[in-house]
Amino acid sequence: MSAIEIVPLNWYLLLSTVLFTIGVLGVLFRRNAIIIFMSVELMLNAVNLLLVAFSSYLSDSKGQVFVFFIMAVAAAEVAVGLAILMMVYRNTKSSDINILNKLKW
Amino acid sequence: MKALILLSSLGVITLLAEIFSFKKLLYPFVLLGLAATFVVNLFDWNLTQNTFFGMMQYDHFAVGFTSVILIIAFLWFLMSDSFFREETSVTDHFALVIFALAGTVIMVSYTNMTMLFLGIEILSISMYILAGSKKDDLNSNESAFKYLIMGAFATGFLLFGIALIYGATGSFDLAEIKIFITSHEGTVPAIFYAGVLLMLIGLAFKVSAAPFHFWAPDVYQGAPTVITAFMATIVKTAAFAAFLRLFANTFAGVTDTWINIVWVMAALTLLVGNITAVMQTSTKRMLAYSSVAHAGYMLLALLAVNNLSTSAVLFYATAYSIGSIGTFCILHIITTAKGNDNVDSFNGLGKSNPKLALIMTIVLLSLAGIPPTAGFFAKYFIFTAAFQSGFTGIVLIAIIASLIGVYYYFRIIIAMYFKEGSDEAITVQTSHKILLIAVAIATIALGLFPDFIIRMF
Amino acid sequence: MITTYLFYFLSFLAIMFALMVVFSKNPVHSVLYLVLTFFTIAGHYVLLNAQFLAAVHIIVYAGAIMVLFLFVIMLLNLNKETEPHKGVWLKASAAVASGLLLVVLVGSLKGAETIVATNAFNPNIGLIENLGKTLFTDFLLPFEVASILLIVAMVGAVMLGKRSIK
Amino acid sequence: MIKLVYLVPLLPLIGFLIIGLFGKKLSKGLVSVVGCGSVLGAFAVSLGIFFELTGKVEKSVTIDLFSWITAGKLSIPFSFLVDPLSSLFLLIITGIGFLIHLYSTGYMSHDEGFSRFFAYLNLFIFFMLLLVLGSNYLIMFVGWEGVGLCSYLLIGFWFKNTAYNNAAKKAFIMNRIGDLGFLLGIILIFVTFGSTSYHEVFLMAKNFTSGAPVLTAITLLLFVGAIGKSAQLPLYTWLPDAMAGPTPVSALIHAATMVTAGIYMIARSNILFTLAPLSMEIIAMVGACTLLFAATIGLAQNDIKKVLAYSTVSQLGYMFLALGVGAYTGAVFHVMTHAFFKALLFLGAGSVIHAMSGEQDIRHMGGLKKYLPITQLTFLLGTLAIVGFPGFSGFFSKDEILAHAYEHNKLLWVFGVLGAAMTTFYMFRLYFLTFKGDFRGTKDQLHHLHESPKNMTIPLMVLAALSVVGGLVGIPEVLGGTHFLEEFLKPVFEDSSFRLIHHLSHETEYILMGVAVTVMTVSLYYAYTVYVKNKTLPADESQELKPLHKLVYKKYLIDELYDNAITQPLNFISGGLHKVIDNQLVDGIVNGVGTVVNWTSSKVRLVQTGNIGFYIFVMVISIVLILFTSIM
Amino acid sequence: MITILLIFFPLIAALMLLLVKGEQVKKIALGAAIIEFAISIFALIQFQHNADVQFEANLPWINSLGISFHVGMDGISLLLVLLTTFLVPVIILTSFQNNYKNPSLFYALVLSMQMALIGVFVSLDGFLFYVFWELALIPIYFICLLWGGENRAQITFKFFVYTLAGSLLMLLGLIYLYQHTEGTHSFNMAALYKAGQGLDAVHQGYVFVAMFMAFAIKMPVFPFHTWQPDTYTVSPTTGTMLLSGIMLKMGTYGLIRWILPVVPLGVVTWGHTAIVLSVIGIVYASCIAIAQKDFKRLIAYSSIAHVGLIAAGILAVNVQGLQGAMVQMLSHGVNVVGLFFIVDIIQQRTGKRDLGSLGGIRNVSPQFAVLFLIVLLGSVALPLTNGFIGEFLLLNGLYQYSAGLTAFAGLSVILGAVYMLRSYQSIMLGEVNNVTASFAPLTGNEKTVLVILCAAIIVFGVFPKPLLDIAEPAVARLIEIAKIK
Repeated sequence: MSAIEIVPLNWYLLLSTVLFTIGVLGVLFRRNAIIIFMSVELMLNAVNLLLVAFSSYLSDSKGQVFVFFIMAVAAAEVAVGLAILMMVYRNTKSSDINILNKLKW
Repeated sequence: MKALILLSSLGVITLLAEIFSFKKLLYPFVLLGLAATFVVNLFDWNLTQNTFFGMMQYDHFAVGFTSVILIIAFLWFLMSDSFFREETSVTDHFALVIFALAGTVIMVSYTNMTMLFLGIEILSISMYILAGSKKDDLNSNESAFKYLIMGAFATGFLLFGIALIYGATGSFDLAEIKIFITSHEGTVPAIFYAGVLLMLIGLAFKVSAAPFHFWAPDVYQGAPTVITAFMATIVKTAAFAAFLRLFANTFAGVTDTWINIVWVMAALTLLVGNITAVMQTSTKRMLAYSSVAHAGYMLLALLAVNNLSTSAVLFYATAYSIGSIGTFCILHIITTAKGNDNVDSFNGLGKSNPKLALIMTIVLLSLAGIPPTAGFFAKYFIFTAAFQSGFTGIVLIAIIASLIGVYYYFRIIIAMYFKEGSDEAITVQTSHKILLIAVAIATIALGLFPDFIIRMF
Repeated sequence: MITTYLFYFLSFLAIMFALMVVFSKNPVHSVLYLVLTFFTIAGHYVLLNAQFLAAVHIIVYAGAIMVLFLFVIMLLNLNKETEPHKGVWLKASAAVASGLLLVVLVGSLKGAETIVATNAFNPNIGLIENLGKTLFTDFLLPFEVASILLIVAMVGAVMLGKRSIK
Repeated sequence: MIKLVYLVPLLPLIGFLIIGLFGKKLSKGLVSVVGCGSVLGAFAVSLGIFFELTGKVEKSVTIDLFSWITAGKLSIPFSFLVDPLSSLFLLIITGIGFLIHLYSTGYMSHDEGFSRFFAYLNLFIFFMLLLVLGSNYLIMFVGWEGVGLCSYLLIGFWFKNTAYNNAAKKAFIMNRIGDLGFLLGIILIFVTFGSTSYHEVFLMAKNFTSGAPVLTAITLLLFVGAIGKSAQLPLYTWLPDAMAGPTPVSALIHAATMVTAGIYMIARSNILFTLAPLSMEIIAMVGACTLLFAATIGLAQNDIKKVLAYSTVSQLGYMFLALGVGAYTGAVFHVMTHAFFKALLFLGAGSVIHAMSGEQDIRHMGGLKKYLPITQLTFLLGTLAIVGFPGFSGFFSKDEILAHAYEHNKLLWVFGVLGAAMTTFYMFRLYFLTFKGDFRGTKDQLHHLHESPKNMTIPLMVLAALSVVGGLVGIPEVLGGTHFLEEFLKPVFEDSSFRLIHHLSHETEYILMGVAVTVMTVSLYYAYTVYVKNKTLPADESQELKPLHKLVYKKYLIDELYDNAITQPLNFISGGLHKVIDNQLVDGIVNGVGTVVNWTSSKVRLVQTGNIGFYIFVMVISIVLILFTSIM
Repeated sequence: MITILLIFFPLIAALMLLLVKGEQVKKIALGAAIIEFAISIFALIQFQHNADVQFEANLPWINSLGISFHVGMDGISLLLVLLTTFLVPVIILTSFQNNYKNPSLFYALVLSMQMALIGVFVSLDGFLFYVFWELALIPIYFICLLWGGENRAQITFKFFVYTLAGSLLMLLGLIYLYQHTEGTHSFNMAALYKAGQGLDAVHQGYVFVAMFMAFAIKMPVFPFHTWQPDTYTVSPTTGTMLLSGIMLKMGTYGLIRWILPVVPLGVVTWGHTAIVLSVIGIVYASCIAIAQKDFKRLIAYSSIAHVGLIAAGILAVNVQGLQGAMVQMLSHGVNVVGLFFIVDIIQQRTGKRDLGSLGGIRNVSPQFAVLFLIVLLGSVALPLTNGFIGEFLLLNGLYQYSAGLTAFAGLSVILGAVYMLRSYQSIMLGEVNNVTASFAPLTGNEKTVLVILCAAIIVFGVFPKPLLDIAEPAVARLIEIAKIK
């Protein structure tokens, strides 16, 4: 008994779009690099949800497999990202994105 | 495929070098490996059948770009041995660069969104790291940081696009998508177009096309010069190959959705890139902007979706990469010698190091697109391609832009020959000499006999 | 019927928690809300017959990634006080921008109903064997390539993480 | 002999080359020998040609040397035309040329530019001969500009003096104005007739109806050239200034030969002019006005050479009047006689100046009769000749012109007679003030006074003789003579003859002569009373003159007028174009582009704020826009 | 074959020179230039007097784009090649007494410039033409940049970008034509002619504008001339001579070879505008020349005036006009080189160029005065000098197009005399002043050069026929092609 049979695909589309946008909002809204990072994760998850929805609607497993790769990438990105954050923090003692704007013009 | 396998194994071996401690031999070994890869890669020519589970295909396009990338990589290694000497974590650098190369190989040969995605990510992630590889240098940190955040953000859109396209077509495979487009003439669901646009945005970010270019100047300036060179040449080439593979081929059926946007992007990129470069004091940043501008030229070829565009982009990428490697190498030498990368640190180079100045002049002329250098033909092919598809307006813009381009490239030439500077000559190490001579010869040779690259396709 | 309600409920929670992630003052709270968001999304996966994926999702995200986040936040001991904030105007413009984005996205995402499922409905695609089959036949190459990705990440993280010897 | 015509210009050319290249090394004697010898040789050849021609039936011979310019159907040979007209001019040029060369050997003997002077003179002779010998308009033009060049060089011969250089420049440029007209005329001739050689042009011209606009255009353009070269209104002002050159130059170039090139040109193309009555009228009017205008100025001048200069302008006016009324023979006749007596007068003036050691102001002369007897005598003869004293050469030529003028248009005749009266007055004023009365110069000038050496006086005498008897070649049949010149020149002018029906009865002719003679005598007498009886002297610079007198004395301020109306505006315009239009506007636009680029760059780069938040914000906005366009 | 030799010999010589150091560089360069001249003379001897292209060579270059290394000479090309090969040794000789630093590079650049120029004149392939066209820009830019006068940097740069802008437009035009060649596209001249004439009037107009801009800037024609006086003034005299004596002819040659036959209708549509511009330029430049104090600058402007007349004569499209253009190109080359050399001599000795501070040189160096006078007469087009032949034919040709314009253009005959005589007077005549008092007599080299030039001026003024005969058939054929079908 799958939700996709009852709930129209559009709603999932809508839901993931909203989540995605909230992610974007987060990126725009906050200055803390870590929160921004989390918002990006949120965006990725929105995409995941969309993929899963599609895959089960099309009853095609490729979509879900793709989600695995996204997860892998997300994990990798987070690992590297946080490492970089740590490095920056080590030098600036801050995780504020606005601290770093020496490079401009 | 062979190239991919070789490269990944080469990367693993370099990692092992840490353990079995043959770091000393690593540098020549890697050069050897690259050479071997290059040779092996050529064997894939005309083996168009071998698609690996429809994931990647080694067609002429792929082989062509791979070989170009490998050549550039080889030159790049010649340029940046210092990068592998002074640092503590040598093997990591080797590994990252080589894996990045593996990523590029995937990007030029993918036939499936999954591979595209993975390729881009492998490349990007290693770039994030390498950009930040000067751990105590704030600029390096900043560039890595900016690159990372904006890159990740852009990836989100790319993925959203992929997802939508999957939703519409039920597949990640380029061939199938193409078939879907042709079969569903007119009944293609709207989300597919949305997907195409979102992917366009994602890729536009990777090739640093305006208005998604903002990361490029800062990141280029902050990153260590060698890494900047890597980004400006290899990364850009690979990104454009990926771009072309997807849009000039798979999405060629739905040009109406994206052509105008690319038109505007190209125009913006050309103007912003060139105009902003004019007033830069830091040569490195200036080159960063110029590389943005060059992306604009290559977008022209993408715009003209015709038989010429592939070879045009390939030639342009080659000419431009060779030129950039040359310039960055000299910039590297100057920066290490003079301590800063301002334009006036080139003053009097014409007197102190005439040969260096000469080569710099040649490559700058090539970047400015003046015959008989490779850069001229590169621009020529691009313009012809765009012209043939009837994009006269953008070609005119491009011409104006390239005139502005001449403006800032010649600032360096004038500085070298006209301004008075310190007269003591800078000593150039052998590997750099080899590299520079090779670059100069290649630039002139490609300028005089551009035919053999064109005939590849 | 129940599933519909469940869908509404989970969607509501997901959106709410997501918003909380963005708006809560304290980074730690944000992390926790994000974890909750992931749980709701996992719930959606279950609803969509992607049980295995749901499990993996919980393990990877809630189990690994978020812990990493939490760990870092603790390490840098970020909290309400240290938390930097943008000015009102910037926040407003951010809200407006994302609002617009939502509008255009929704606007451009019409026509999903025209999609026709080519192959007959099969509730078992989410099961481990199906996924495994696809992953290790069609997607073998990406699977291998992903390993490169992970090595890169690993090497990179280590390289950046360790203090350079001076 | 005619076959050897190329020798005529060649000899002076060789002379020029020898003197020009080796002048420094040669002795003055050798230089004078080469200089005079070459011209004498040319004269001999011309003489031979003249006699052979008189004997021949075929009156015009063309000698081709080589093909000069060819482009498409334009083909211009470098060839000479020997016919009565040209051979006559050959004689005048080489003959008088030789005499003046001879004279110069004495006159210039103390000048360090001796050899340069003779080089220039020979070059001038060469070009002048080219001018009259050419068988097509372009060769004529070559000579035409060539003599202009030589005139430039010789006027500015004493190149250290800025005033002289300016005079030279003025002469050249004013000639250039005329030359442009001439050149355009030649081009129009080519465009119309497809050729520039006299024979073909005149042959085809016959098919045109009288008064055809194209012919009027051509003739007017040619006439512009003549105005410039022969110093007619309004381009005459260079000639008086040209007196800056050494006196022999004034005699040769600015009296005898070069300035008459205009007359030669019109006489040469008489058929074209005859077919363009309008042009003829204009020429006649211009001539008449010039002769009167210049004469009035001559009345009040005190510089001996200036007086002669204005009289030259005036005499040239007579010639144009003659041409204008169709009396081509008369014009040529007057050219010849004028060449004799005006050369004589100038040389005489030269010998005076020589004796007065450079003094040219007649107010400081007087009573030179007893110091320079020969000069005085010859000068007197010359004066009588120019005023047209019965029996003297000037009488016949002027009378012929007046007669034709009368029959053509009474008004012109009146002009002519008035001019004659004035001529008489100022010439005798000049003569009396110079030779009569008692000496008004300084002491050392006084005891420095001496008669000029032989090589200067001989030419004077020869010329005097010529100016007395020179008229005999053209005694009108009213006076029971056979007009030899008219007969001789008939072949040249016969095509135009249909226009000159000679219907003056003998009575009228006698009356006209009578009038002329009486007028002449009256004004002679007046001059005598004024300057000999009651010894009035021209006012010197200090005292204030009556307005009219002053105006005339100041030459109607024409030079000032030109300066204010042309030179200064030209300079102003050039300066304006340079500073304002070129530097500010045209170049400003070009540089403006660069400035704009820099400015934009300096502004655009500020968009790159370095703030991640801003970057992402812009990205999102652009994404919104892109998706938005796709929805539309 | 001989054409290829002509092109590449200077290049090889230039590369050789780079290896040589020291004083003898000058002599070697001169030797090379003279050999080159000898080669061209040999070509002249071999040349048959007919319209078709000779010494043709057609090597494959970029087949995939229909670009080939196709060179050859007809009368027109041959004359310009001769001009180049004649002037370059002269120019090198003029540069003998001013010792440029780093001579080997200097002369290498000069010779490579020569190579590019010859290439431009003999190309029978549109693309090749363009490449040589651009190639010529680089050496001269560096000559001016490295050895020029004060604030040369931006002036030469302006020159570079300005001309580059023009040539890029030309490239557009060529590409456009290329894409209208039938079959597998090709840049072959004949093909381009066909393509161009196939277009309708409007598009021919576009091509005309694009190409004309390039040539107009190079010549330069008013109002695209503002780079020229500055550049001529600031660059070393050798560079100025190359620019004005030869490089400028690239523009006029381009007009003849790459506009008239390619877009006849374009000429009809736009020719009038172009001619009017040129004629305005003639008078405009002459007027400005009058206002100049700096003699070098004055010559620069006078050269604008002369070129304007050439352009007008060419665009009148008739035999007289074109023949006149051919002769005038050569004469102008000789005269202007002479004039600039005179400037150089004066500057060498007195260190001054402004007319105000000079004067009376004739007193101290009469020979110089005479030679100067002859060159000057050539440039004011006195009959029996080469300048006259060209000017007469050009005016003649222009007259057949429009009498009014000719009369207006003719004003330059007067104005030319005005500024030339004025400058001659204030430099040569009058009393010597402290600047010119110690004016040394001419050296052997200087005398040789000036005598050679003066000889050329007079000889070709008296016997222009040979030149005209060489060009005649080619010109006739060109007009045949350019006639509106």
